[in-house]
Amino acid sequence: MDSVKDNPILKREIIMDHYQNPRNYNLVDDNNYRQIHMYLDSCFDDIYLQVLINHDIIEDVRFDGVACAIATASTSIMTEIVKGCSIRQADKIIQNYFDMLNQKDYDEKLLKEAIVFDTLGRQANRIKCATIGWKGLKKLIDKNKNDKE
Amino acid sequence: MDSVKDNPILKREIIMDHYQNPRNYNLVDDNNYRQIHMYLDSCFDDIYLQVLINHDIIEDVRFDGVACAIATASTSIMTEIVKGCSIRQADKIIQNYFDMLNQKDYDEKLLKEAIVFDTLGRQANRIKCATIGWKGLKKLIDKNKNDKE
Amino acid sequence: MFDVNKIRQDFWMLQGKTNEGKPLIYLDNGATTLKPNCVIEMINDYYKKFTSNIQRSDYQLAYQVDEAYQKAREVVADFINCQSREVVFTYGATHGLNQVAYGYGLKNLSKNDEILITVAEHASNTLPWYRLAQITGAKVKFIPLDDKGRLTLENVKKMLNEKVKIVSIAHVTNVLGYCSDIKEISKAVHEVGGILVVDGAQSVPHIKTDVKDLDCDFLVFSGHKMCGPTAIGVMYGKYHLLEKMEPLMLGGGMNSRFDASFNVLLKEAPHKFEAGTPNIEAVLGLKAAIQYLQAIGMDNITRYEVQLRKYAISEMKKLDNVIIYNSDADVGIISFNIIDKDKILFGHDVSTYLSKHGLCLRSGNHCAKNLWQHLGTDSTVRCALYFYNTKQEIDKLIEVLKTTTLENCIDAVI
Amino acid sequence: MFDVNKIRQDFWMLQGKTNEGKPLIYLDNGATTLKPNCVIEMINDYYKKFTSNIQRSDYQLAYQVDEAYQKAREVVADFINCQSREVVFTYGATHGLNQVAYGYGLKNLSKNDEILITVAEHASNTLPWYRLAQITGAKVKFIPLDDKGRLTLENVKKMLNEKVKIVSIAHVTNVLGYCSDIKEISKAVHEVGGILVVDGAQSVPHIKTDVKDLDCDFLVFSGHKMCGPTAIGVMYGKYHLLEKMEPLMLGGGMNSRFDASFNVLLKEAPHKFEAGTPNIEAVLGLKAAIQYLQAIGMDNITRYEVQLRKYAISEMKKLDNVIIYNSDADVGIISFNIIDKDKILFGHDVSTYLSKHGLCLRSGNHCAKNLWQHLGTDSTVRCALYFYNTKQEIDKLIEVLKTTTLENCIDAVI
Ligand SMILES: Cc1ncc(COP(=O)(O)O)c(C=O)c1O
Ligand SMILES: Cc1ncc(COP(=O)(O)O)c(C=O)c1O
Repeated sequence: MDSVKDNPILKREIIMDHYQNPRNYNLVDDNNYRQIHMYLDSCFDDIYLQVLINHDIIEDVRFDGVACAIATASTSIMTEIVKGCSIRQADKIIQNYFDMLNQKDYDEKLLKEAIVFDTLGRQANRIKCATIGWKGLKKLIDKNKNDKE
Repeated sequence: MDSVKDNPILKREIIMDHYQNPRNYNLVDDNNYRQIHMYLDSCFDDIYLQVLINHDIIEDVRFDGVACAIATASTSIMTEIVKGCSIRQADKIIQNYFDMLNQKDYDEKLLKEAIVFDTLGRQANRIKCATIGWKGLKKLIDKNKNDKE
Repeated sequence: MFDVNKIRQDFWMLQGKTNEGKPLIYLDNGATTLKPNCVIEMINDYYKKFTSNIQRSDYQLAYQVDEAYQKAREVVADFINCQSREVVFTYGATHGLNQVAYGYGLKNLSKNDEILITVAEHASNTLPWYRLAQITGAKVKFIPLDDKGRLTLENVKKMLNEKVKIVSIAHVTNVLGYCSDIKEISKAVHEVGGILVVDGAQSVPHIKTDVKDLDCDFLVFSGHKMCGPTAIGVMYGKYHLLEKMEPLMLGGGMNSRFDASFNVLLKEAPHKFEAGTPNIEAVLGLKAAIQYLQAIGMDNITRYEVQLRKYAISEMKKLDNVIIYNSDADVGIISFNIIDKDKILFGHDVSTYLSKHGLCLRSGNHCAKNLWQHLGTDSTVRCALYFYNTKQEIDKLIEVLKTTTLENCIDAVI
Repeated sequence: MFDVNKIRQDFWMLQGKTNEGKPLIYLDNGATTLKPNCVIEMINDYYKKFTSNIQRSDYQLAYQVDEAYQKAREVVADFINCQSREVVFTYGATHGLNQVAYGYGLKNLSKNDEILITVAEHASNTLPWYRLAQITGAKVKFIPLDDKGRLTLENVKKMLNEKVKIVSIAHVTNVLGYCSDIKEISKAVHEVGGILVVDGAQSVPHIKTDVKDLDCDFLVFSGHKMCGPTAIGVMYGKYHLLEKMEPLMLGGGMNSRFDASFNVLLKEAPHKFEAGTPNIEAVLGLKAAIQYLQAIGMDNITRYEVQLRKYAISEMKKLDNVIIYNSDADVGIISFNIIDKDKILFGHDVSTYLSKHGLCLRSGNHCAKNLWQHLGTDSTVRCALYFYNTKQEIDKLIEVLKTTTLENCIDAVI
């Protein structure tokens, strides 16, 4: 992904693609999915997130809602990255993503396409948009853990 | 009263005398008197004023309450001045007193001992104290007029 | 004469490079306005030269502040043409509306009574009525807007009946900027025996307001939207109504006496509504703000804003990536969206891009969340003008709007 | 090191001749305090460099203010040792107490429940409870004070029983300056299942306050009494209590969404309590004030004040025309009267005379109107110290008190 990191045009294309054709979009009507509603009063972003976890594996993630380009693209990218991951792995990826936005050290390889947001941390007022879906996933995973304990 | 006007020691003595021995002090229990309660939240002055009006003549004025030296003395002096006056005359005296405090032209002769407050208008924060009794009388007189109409 | 360049010199914020290192083009005047130096100076004076609490004139300093505080009430009264005892200082329009709903509404409404508002009202002119209805059993009903989103006298009349106890509407709405005919509405409301509450948050700063002429029963507004400090507002009320109203808050400064047997004597209105240490600094600041606006002249302000808005609209109409939702509105608010690739760009993305060029515009639902079904969009970008804005600023806005594409919005962030 | 002369340089008001053309000797710190330059500067910065409304980070300016606003909450939380989400910004202690009475009290109290206060409470910690009792049918009862006017744990315990739902008391009372043992009282109140509301208006500015350690359920205080701007205060509440509480005011900024079918989703605490545009300027100013106090050190402040008070008391005791009502109180408040010719001089007359010498002292009942039967006087003159006062100022006070006679009081006016 190094080529992406230094290529703003490619970054923009990836974000636009995910915004215009969000992956794993639309919710399913299935009680096995856990669902959460995430919204930002400060940006009007408003999404619903669903996750299907089986034997600690994230089998499916879906989302829906009204959101800005950054929120939509970052959530769409997230769904692609974590689908199929174990919960532990997902936790690690999420942590890395937050580290990147907070301008700390992070492991690029884990983040795949999410690397397009590597400089977004400098635009502090948009961090909330870039994390809304990711925070939702984190909450769903944590709930899953708690329910099992 | 010219001698008073230019004699601060005499002024002070008059005020002290009225403060320490207020005239027409204590209320009477008589339904022919009209009564009003006057108080200043900003100074804690709190007085009751009574007036007996007969055929447009102020036959009696009385007061009672807790008040500062300026409020007590100015009210006491007022009771002495207006007792026996006609309502029209009292109105004129009251107006003159207010004019004096507001540093406008006024007729000294009408004010008798009240002339001791001739410079109090310069101490603006105490005008309220020096007028509390006078305003009460004005209200009682006005009420009397209205009731008769 | 109205000279915008001279006026701009009165504003510190307009001197430097205050947004993203760019000269500030502040077009968010519906949210709050910039403050002229005289207001800032007044605040400084209070803190540097005569800090003290009010209501007790024991020493000279306190007396000075007390006098200035009372004087401010007279200045407000003169500004909206009422008696000074009809001016209640609040912490803002929101506080004022809650005070009316609590103090007047709880006492006077009961089951089956009706409260009329519109879907264009701000949250602060909606939620207090929802709650009042819930508590009293009264009903909140919405006066329908016309297809442009305007409130017409006809529609008000259609909804009026003797069950209507309160009608509460904005003089100028904060999303669409339409000005309602308060004077006629007030007549109609009074005919059925109701009272009219006017939310003046977006009107008082922009147009001359005469409560006697409008004959409204209550008017609320906020200082910070008219060059004054934050957390100061005014609730005007006809005195006979204020007399019968219950204060929302109780405490020091608003009572004359009380004892341990639960006897309580409140002060008279307006004082009974001002519990606790008030926003002294901001009351003085509001006075300075009003005097500043009066010196420019409210009519001049309105005229200039209307002109500037016309110019902005005509320029924006030349762009084919802009949808305007309120082309023909009355005062300086322009609600719009940008289209790129046949899709409305999300307001927040647009605002970020504009900000990069020094332009401050707010996007979203602007606290009027009931309006959106009506407009057919979830949110808008709002350009809210004030008298210190210029044609040059509009030109800059137009120039940047031309280049507002999804690509550029994304580039602004990454 | 605590160096009062250095500290005094931080205050503009202490530089000039601010009262009656005399150097200001400000001893009315119970009413409001002077503001250090850093607080005034912060306010200036907001108005000159980053004016904008909060809650919408659409452009950089607004984001900056939003961040500063949030940061202020953290600074307050650190100051009183709680979580930042437990910090509700109010317009002052009065607003906070009304919010608790309305938001917690209405929901949780009913007929025959009891609310305990004392006769030493400020109007703002009395009247909201009177009203709550009136509405709910609960009873307000007074915990007796000891013969010095102090609240003792024993007396609290005597009054406690399972009907007691709320105990609301000042940490430090504003007339007598006694400090109550909140920590022990809180234990006792919790044992019977009640909650403890602490009025910190006179304590938080003067002594280190740790809500975790005190274990009170609510704490309110005002910024303007601790070097901050007017119309900003804090209501701390344990989060689980805040969660269940109803806001006193509704409007913009405190809801997440609502619709025309009366569905309303409020934001979570603390935001649901902050309706309307808040006092942004003052929130930032409060932050600066707290940081200023922290830099000096709350413990240093208390120590210095206690010392200065001791000195003042010992000097005042040497005068035989002075009656002191609270010689052994804990913090910087001294309530006294002057005797001349065997009669107590009326406080207002005394204050006017003192003012002529630059001394600012308040007289009256200090909004604690229930206390007077207890003290056997109608009012007192109150000397309320703060950390910027000096021995020299006390010496001047003593010198002037010596000459405070009825004659001189009258001469001061005519
Ligand atoms: C003990 C006490 N409680 C409450 C208050 C009310 O504070 P504010 O007027 O700032 O709301 C005061 C202020 O005088 C006070 O001394
Ligand atoms: C129409 C309208 N009403 C009420 C308000 C609330 O004003 P404040 O937040 O100053 O209380 C606003 C401010 O946004 C408004 O635009």
